[in-house]
Amino acid sequence: MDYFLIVPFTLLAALFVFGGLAASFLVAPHRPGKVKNSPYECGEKTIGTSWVQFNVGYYLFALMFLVFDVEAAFLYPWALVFREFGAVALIEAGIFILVLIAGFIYAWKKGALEWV
Amino acid sequence: MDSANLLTAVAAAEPNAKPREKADRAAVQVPVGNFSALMKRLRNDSAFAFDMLCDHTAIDWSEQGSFELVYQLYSTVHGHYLMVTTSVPRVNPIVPTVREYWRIAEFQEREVYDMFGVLYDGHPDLRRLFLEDDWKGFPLRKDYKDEFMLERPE
Amino acid sequence: MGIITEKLPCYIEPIPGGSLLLTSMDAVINWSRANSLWPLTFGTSCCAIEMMMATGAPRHDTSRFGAEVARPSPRQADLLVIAGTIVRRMAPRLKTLYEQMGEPRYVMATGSCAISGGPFMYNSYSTIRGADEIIPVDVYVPGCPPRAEAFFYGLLTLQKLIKEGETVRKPGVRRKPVLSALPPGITLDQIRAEMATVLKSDAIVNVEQAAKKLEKESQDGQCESADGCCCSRT
Amino acid sequence: MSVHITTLDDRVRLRKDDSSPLSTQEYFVNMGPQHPSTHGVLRLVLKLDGETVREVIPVLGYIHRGIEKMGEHQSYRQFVHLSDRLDYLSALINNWAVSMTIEKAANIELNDRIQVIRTLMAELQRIQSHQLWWGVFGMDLGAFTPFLYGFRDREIIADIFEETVGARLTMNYIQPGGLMYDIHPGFVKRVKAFLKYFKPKLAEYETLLSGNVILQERLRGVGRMDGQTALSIGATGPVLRASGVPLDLRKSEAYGSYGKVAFDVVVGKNGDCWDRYWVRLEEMRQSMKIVEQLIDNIPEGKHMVMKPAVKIKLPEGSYYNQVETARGILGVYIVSDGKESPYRVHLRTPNFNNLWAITETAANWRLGDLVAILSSLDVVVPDIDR
Repeated sequence: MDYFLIVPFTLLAALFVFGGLAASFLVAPHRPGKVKNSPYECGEKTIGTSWVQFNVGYYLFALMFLVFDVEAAFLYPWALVFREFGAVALIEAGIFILVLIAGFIYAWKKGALEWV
Repeated sequence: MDSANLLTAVAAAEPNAKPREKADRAAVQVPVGNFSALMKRLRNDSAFAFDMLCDHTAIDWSEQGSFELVYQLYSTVHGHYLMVTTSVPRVNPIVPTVREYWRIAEFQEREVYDMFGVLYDGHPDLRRLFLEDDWKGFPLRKDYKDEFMLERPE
Repeated sequence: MGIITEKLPCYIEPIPGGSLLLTSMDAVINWSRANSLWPLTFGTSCCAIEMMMATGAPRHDTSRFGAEVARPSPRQADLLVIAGTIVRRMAPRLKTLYEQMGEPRYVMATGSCAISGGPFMYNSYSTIRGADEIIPVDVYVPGCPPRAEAFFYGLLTLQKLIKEGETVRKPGVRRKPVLSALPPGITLDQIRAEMATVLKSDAIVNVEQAAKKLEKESQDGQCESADGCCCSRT
Repeated sequence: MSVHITTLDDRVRLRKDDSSPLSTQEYFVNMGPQHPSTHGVLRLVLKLDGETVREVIPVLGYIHRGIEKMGEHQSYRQFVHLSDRLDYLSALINNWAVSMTIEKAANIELNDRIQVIRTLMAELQRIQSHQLWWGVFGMDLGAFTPFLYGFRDREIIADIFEETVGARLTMNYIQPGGLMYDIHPGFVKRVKAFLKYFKPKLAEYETLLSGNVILQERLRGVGRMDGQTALSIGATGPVLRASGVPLDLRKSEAYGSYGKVAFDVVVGKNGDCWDRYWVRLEEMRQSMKIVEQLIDNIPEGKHMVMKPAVKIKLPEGSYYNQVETARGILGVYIVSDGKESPYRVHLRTPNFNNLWAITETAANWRLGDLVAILSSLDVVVPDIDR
């Protein structure tokens, strides 16, 4: 039953996010125009297209970040309760982190992190 | 060296370079024909070593019907100044560019083209510097008429 | 869609007490808009330095008036401060920037270049004589460059205009004439009359005569310098 | 050789040279007229490859007011106030440049008091200009605190100027034939108080920003420009001295009363952003040294050698004179035909040449480094467009 506190917490978060959006949706005047919708580039018209092939390094870097971000997210709940489970939980998390570090070293050696 | 023997040295280097009077420093006037040769010598000859083009601009002598192009040179080695001028007719003003001697000349020449309409032979990227590309006329000419410009009421 | 601002008023107004609800809603919305004007950093020449000193610098600071967050992009700004000269090549860009700002947007022309072309009014083939030839301007702050205090006075005038001039149905304050910003009890004709006399009497500003007049006043003790010390320019 | 006039559109066009379908393509981005880090309306068309800048094409004219055309319709005395609006961060030195050209042409003799006050004012304006540059340089590299420190100390000099000149930014103080007003009685006291206040503050600047490892990492070796390139694009002032060329008009021409004071020209070694940064900080110290030597013995005398109402007419001829402003050499070129207003006025502005250093040094650096290079050149845009 002590999980009940999550409900007001999510409600408050939702209110905070959607409240702002709703207020501007209700109050702000909405007058789209051709110039207003055109892309802003320091007051100038854009030159050429921006759909170009760019370096793959950006995508790999983002992917690496995603992996380790999710890893950190998994470790939070583990950190709260691993004291009750003793050594087993520790070894468990150790393996989890080691596997990820192996992946990291592989990516590093393959040059995913070399910047252009 | 001071301006006196600088003038004689330049006269020796370039026979038909006459000193330009009414100037506050050593000044030389050169016909357009051998203008580029003189500039090359002034830049590369170690006696002159003018490694800095301080300023390049043009004067519109509308009565005489000619543009006078003024180049202010300075040498950081010897520390002396020289003003080189050449004049071209107002109708079809073409002058050889001095871009390969001083890199800044490319942009100063673009400004003079933009303001006076002087064409530079051999300039890699000659276009207007300040005004829109489709601007009619050259503003700094004495006979430039523009209805947008407001005269000061006497 | 701004349901409250567009759709609702015509339903609420007829019912009794509806207009009271509308005006109180006006007051709340205008109060919130007036006190959080985010200026767009748009400095072209010398006034930009004075604007930087006014908005960001430690001595004069606009965060007291809620206008401290200077946004570089027009999408997040609602006050366009024109600080500097507008030339013919910049005019279309200025118009694009103005149109790319979200409604309700306000324009403050600071400096005599933005008001009337300033020192570049005559004999210049490329200076626009006044930014109001391109975009509608709400508040004019004279000066070359205007001091930071003049900028604050312009800001306060704009805030007063927003709070009293705007209704929900028709945003934008341009309808109310700027004269409402005049100090109470002074009308435009008084100003015109006084200007006419001043221009006629001392057409040529004589430096020595002005200095002597200033000296006479400081002898009578009416010196009102900023930091209190009695400054008499000898 | 032919004369071929191009336009911006075909200058800004991608050459089709993608050798293999896998190679990354380049694209154009406008670092346009309204941009927080261009300090004014300078538009740089950047040819980018991912995040790396391949080429920078500056596009100017967004603040071109035609000052040279206006100069032909104004008398000599009226032209001085236009020189404030060029490089408004060294307004007093610009006034001095125009006034000195006119005085040399009409050979007006000045007494010592005027020369010393002019030198004092010029050096204070140089310190003030470097303070603003230091503040905005920190802000461009992402540190907001230097902006506040720099402007806080800048206001003190603005008070000194306001008390004597009456204006904070556009001074119109140094006129041909002397000064508009004599210095205010409180001037010497305030300047001494400022010197005592600012010396430890400059050391504070060093610890706050120079010692910062991130800043060193972002500046050392970035945007390197050697002496020869700097000379060929005509860069002057701190940008040229940072590349190792010791050209300082205050030393070589010794105009005003620079001949009577001891100061040394600050020269950098390898012309990268760090040297340009370090040279300006050191120049602030030198300027303070000059002010210290001059502030105690300001000679007596009149502040105006010529009645202000006297019409100035220059004899026929062309006059060119250069002065060292905070950003480089400002040359004023006046061609007079004996009338009251000049036949032709041309201003050789320092920022015009310093700007083109960006095209020399910014290739193959990343976008963040481009901002650092541009800000280290300390470019004021109305000075370029005039």
